[in-house]
Amino acid sequence: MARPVTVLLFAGARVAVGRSELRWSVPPGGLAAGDLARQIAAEYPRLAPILRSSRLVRNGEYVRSASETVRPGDEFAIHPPYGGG
Amino acid sequence: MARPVTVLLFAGARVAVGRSELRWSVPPGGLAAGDLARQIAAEYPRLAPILRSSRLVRNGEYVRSASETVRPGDEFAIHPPYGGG
Amino acid sequence: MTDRPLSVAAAFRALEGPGAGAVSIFVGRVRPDPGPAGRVVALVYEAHRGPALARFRALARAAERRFRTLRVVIWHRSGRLRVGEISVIVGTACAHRAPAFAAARFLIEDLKVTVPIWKSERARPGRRPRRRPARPGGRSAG
Amino acid sequence: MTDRPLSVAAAFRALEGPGAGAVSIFVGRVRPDPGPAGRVVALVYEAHRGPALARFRALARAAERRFRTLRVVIWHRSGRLRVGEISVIVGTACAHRAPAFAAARFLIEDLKVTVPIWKSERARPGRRPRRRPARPGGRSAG
Repeated sequence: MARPVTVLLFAGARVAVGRSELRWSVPPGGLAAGDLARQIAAEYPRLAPILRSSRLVRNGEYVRSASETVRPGDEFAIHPPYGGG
Repeated sequence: MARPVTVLLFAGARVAVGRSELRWSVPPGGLAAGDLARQIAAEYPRLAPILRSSRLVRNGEYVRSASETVRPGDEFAIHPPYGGG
Repeated sequence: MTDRPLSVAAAFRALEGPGAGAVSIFVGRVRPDPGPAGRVVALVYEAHRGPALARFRALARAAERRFRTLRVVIWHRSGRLRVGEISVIVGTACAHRAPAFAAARFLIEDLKVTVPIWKSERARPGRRPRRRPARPGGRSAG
Repeated sequence: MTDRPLSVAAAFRALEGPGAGAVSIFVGRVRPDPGPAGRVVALVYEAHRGPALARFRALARAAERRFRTLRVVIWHRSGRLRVGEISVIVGTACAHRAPAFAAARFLIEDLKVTVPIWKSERARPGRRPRRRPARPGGRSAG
């Protein structure tokens, strides 16, 4: 059985989803990062506007292309614009 | 008897004179600041080159004109270029 | 990233060492600004910890390369901070003062836009809390 | 102006207070630079105390006027300082970080050229001491 992707949600994305972490099932061969984000936003519609200004992160590295594959067991994060300091 | 002027010497001026403070007699009616400085430099020739880059201070205020009068009892200071920090 | 209070004295000690003639420290604290939901009484900071720490290290290396910093401190709080608490300290030690200032400024400016940290406001009790994560121009000057 | 060691922690405490979201502190320390008379082991600072303190007050007022500083610290050591000791601390507290940095930079730059303080070097023992008062580009980065 394929392991799920761990989805980390921060700030506005966390608020939109109502949780800071999700487990998301992906096919054994993985899923394009852009498609994964769209699937999540389809289930949590309030996430959609936040995604437009967010960066996607796979295993701690920025996703450079929406076609980049997210595989079972990966950590996938949605980063709205930062606000530290 | 007229009180002397207290002359304060700092940094290179102190080294040139060999002391940090002098008592200098001036006439009862005082003496122009420029003349006072020249008198001191005449007695301590190593002071002369330092005076050219120094500011003169009377009672804690910069002397604005060499003709400004320094009176008995005044404090007169020679300020070479500053080097704090 | 730490849950514990940040100390300016500790930051200065971390910057000590030979050759450091100039040390510049910047401290950001939570301000009690008025907001639409009432006066801010606290900020809650969250971070994506691993990437945040990796970015701190990259910032330290960039400061060393660009400004010849001898030592650098980049410390940020996480969790709930009351008004007046220190949210961030950046510090730089250089031989001379111009690069020390420039490097500290570089670190805090870059931190705010490149490190995955977010804050949300907690307003005065008695009103409904209002969440504004990642809003530019937040309630901390840091 | 003080004969006693300067403390960064004390400077930060002096800058605390409501509204101070951004604090910038600059610390200058004695560096062990090589010089023509040997490696510098100490600096001796002298000051014309009354006018120096008056100028500190004027600088604080100017910072408040130009940068809206909420609080300011301008502390300078006098006497003999060994390598590594703190010669000067300037600190600023503002609502926001840009003026805090700018004001701290203003204070240290102005201090160096407008406050009647002078330093002279003491080189490594075993060689003749060399006095270079008031030389621009001295051995402290502060």
